[in-house]
Amino acid sequence: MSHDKKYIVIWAALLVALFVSLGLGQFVGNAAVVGTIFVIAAVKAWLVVAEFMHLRLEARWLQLVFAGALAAIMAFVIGITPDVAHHWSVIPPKPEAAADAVVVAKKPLEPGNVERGGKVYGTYCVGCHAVDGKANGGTTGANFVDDTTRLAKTDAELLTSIAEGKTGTIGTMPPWKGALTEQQRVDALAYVRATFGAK
Amino acid sequence: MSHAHAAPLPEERTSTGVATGKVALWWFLASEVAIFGGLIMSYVVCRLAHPEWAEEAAHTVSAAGALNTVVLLTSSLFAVLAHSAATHGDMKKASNLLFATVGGGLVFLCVKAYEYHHEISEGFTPVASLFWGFYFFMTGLHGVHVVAGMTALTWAALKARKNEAPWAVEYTGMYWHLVDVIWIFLFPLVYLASAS
Amino acid sequence: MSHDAHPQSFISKYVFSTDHKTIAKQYMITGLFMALFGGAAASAIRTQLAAVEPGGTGGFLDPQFYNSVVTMHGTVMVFWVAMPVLVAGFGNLLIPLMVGAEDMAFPKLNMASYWVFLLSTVVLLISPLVPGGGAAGGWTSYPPLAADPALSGVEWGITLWILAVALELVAFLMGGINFITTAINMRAPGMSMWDLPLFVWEEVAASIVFMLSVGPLIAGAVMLLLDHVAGTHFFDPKMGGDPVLFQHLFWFFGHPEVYVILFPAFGIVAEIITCHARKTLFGYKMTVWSVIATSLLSFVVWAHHQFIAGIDPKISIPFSVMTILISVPVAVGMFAFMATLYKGSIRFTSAMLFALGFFACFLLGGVTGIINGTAAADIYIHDSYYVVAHFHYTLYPLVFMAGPAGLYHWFPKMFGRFMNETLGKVHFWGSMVFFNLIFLPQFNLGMMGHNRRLAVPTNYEFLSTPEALLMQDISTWALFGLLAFQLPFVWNFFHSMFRGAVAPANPWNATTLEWQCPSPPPHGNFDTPPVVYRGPYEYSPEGDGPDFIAQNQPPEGQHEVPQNPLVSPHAAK
Amino acid sequence: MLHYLPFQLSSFAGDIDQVIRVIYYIVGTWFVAAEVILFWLIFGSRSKPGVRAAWLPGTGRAKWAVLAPVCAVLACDLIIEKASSPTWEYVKLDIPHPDVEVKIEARQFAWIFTYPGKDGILGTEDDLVAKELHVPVNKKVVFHLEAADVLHNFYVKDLRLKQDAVPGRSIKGWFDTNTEGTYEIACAEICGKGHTLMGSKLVVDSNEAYQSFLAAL
Repeated sequence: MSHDKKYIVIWAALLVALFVSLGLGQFVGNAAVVGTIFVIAAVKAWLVVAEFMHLRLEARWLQLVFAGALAAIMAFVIGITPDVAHHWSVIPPKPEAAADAVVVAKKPLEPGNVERGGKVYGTYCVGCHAVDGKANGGTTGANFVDDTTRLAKTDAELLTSIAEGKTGTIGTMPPWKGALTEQQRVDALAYVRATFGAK
Repeated sequence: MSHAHAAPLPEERTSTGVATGKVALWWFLASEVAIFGGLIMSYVVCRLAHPEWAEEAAHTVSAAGALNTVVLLTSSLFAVLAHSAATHGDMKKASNLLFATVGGGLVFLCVKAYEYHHEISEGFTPVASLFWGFYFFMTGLHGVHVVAGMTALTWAALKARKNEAPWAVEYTGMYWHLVDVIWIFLFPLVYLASAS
Repeated sequence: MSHDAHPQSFISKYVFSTDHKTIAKQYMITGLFMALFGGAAASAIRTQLAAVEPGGTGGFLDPQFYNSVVTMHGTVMVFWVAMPVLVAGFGNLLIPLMVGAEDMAFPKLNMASYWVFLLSTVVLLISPLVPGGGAAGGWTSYPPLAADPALSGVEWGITLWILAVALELVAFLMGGINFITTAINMRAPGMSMWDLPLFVWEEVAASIVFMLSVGPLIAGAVMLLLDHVAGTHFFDPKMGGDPVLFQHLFWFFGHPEVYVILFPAFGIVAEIITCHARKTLFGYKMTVWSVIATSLLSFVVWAHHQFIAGIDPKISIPFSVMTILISVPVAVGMFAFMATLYKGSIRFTSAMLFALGFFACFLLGGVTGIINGTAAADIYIHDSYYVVAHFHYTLYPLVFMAGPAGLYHWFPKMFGRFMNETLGKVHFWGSMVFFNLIFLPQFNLGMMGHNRRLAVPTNYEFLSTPEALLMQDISTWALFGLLAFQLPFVWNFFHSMFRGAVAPANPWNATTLEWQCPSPPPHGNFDTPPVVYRGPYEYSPEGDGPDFIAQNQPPEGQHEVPQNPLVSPHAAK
Repeated sequence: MLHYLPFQLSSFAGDIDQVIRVIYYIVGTWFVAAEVILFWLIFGSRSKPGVRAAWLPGTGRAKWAVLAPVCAVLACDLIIEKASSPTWEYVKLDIPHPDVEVKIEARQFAWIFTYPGKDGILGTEDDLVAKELHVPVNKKVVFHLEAADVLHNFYVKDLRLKQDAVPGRSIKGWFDTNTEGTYEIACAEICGKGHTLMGSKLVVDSNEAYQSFLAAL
């Protein structure tokens, strides 16, 4: 039963390696420690694959099969690390609420100003709702002119669908609270009511 | 034909001297390495991009992870002892050792279930953040493979008890070792690299 | 070996058969059936592009539906036509026959792979019928568009699409294990790895490349599915996820995938030109090494699909160099095939015509790829019609020229009957003319800056010029010509199955083992297990002996060598 | 095919066209040569009665009949790589000092351009927002390309500029212009329902027209 004794010895070695890396686990701060932990993990993995799975005794080309899979994954990680790991040119996701709070704190909310609203509409809303407010015949957005139910809704209701966005029958209205301040949204609504809807 | 112990092969025909079943199994293990490798490397790369995950990772129960490593290593030992028992023809002992391996898998799943319960009760669900998404997906997929390994081992143990398909002892054991190797890499990545 | 099969009911003989030849036919017929869907999607796209008028009017497809038709066209053609016909169809049919085995290493696993594939086909065909329409993010379905239903307006369509692709990948993993183990371990006695026909080498290389590269995509597809269904944030930029990570996961598989399609087509063409030019393959070992080199290189080039996709421009340089280098081993293969024709004695059967047509068109496909691989030129060329023309000049010859070439060549072996030669030539010349007419104008459209996947390109003035509209119209009329010339093939294929001229066992006087057994081969393939004495391409050897020597023909003055102990004992019963 | 290349508006448009032209001629000669040889082989080696094919296994030194042209392919590849990498660095890597800085934001089915306003710093309160991209002629413009929801692609054919906008990333790039006029901006990455409607205008003004445009914002 000499084989069995060898396996038990290997098993014990694996446990020792585990406790060593557990011990190292306390000061994960510096990279050297993390490096040694992964080297220990690699050694443990090799022990299991070579001894328990008898890869060491297999034909050479079978070892190549296993090595081939590892090589493919190494090629993958080397290829993506510079891009995804260092997150070239990433912008840290800034919390959206902050944008609103800054503006409101300064200026109290004025009633909707049609002239300023026209500029906001002309920049952000015209892409889908079009200059004439008909949204290319209602295909890319709500058609304010022909579909009178749209502007029949209350201001509060329309302001929430501008801020939070809405998924309707035609498609999805993106939420604008990140890009537009509350004042701009009120102005835009005032412009839309003034130019397209009956007051 | 292949090793000294020459257990009867599932396929009588082999041109390379290696049992066809074993060739197929090594290819299957290679594709498993590719799947788990892709997933673990995506996690590693995202981890390099988000150093702040160390705080989130601190909420994982390292002790449970270590215990699970011990459990899996021990059940791997049982699997390899079962294989060496089968090669010496003692199928009864091999079958018992295989059942012990399945027992190890059960213990692993129970510890895992406790861990999941503990984490989810604290509000760390897969949708909580990207780290938890990776954590639950990796350990969950590994858990699925543990269950698959346990069913295969149980089938092999029953066959071994009836002295049939002795090759199954070795092949299910090898699949179990791969599941153990994947856990050997998962443990430091998720549990250890966390104590900030 | 070929014991008279125990009486099988229709079901177990044709539907739940574990015979690799029947599974091959099932794969091929499912693939050709799905080609109808791919063709229909193509004609919808082309008709829309020809119907649009300047000013953005005239289009009859709603933009969202157009995007989903483009997505289905790409997905169906790559995963449900190219893979089943080239990899699984010919692979299942020929690998056991060419290595002299009675069946695949694991017949039940082989049958299971077809049934998982059929399930994936059904799931895919359902996906456009659900509310919200089919997936509409291109065949690559990048997140966040594919991950967030609110952004794409497609809920169930994308879920079913991802499931269908995942099932299809699992089916080909099962098939791949069978191909590799059969080719490596079930070879006839006396057949060393260097006696394998090139087709078997290419199929094994395709299966290995597929198996090792699909791992990350399976993980990526499940992550995308979880993002889409369960609300996790793997690729959600607002929660720190990274959409570019999915692009890497996809294209790490995406580029090796096109070599998985290229290898079987190269294998088919190699078998056909050697047989019909009566000449041995020029530089067999060199060509095998070029296949291995292409396989290795195919793992390190994937980011040339993402030069301007927002990745770090510094890593585009190594990928651009590797992409240009991969043209070298592929060039070795192509030049070796052309050198094989030199001083040959070419018989212009339909199969040979298609193989030569494949060369002529694939040359242009390969040559126009260099510009995409060069990072600087790709800035302008990326996602333009130039790229569309390039990959159609590579994929169309692989699937619709090497595929039919293989069908005309091995049809007598599959069904024991010839396909009609004159219809074959009509099909060849018609497809050849109209295929070129479709895609040559698209090179010019690409240079003009026409970008892909636009439902109504005439919304832009620079795409409403008379030249652009003329080229779109030529492309569309040529497509209808091409579809018309596929009819003779479809009729010829099904008609000849039952009424084609009866074919002998070795109609083309070929040397490889699959022609040394009756056609169609019985259940166990070979009456007596073949023993192999020489390499696969012994055509017109020196001296004035017979025109070819089969692989299993014993050398003169020596009768059959007694069984090699390695041969399966149960055969000796 | 090359005469379809559009007008060269930016300085690097000429360089990119030059790279395309170099590749076109090298690759074109290979293609024509290969086709001619292919058709010569087909026609020359057709089966003639009583003539038997030759036995050319292509082993030993005969391999060089294939390996020699392959080495020539490798040489051409290296020439192409040599010709194209400086252009890649010029366009993508060395971002010049900006005369004008602008933030380009792509969102589902519209382009939004933000100018730094009087304080000259982007992201401050006095930024000016426009629906069309106005730039002064002969000036270097550095843009920060962002996407609000899905992948988009900022594409101006006359500039030969095509750059994906990735949500979560702010990608820095540059271009300059040499002629006044209005040019079309298109989206070149599938971004959903309105992908085909996402056009906008790049207006190249003289300096005065540019200043008056900013003032009117």
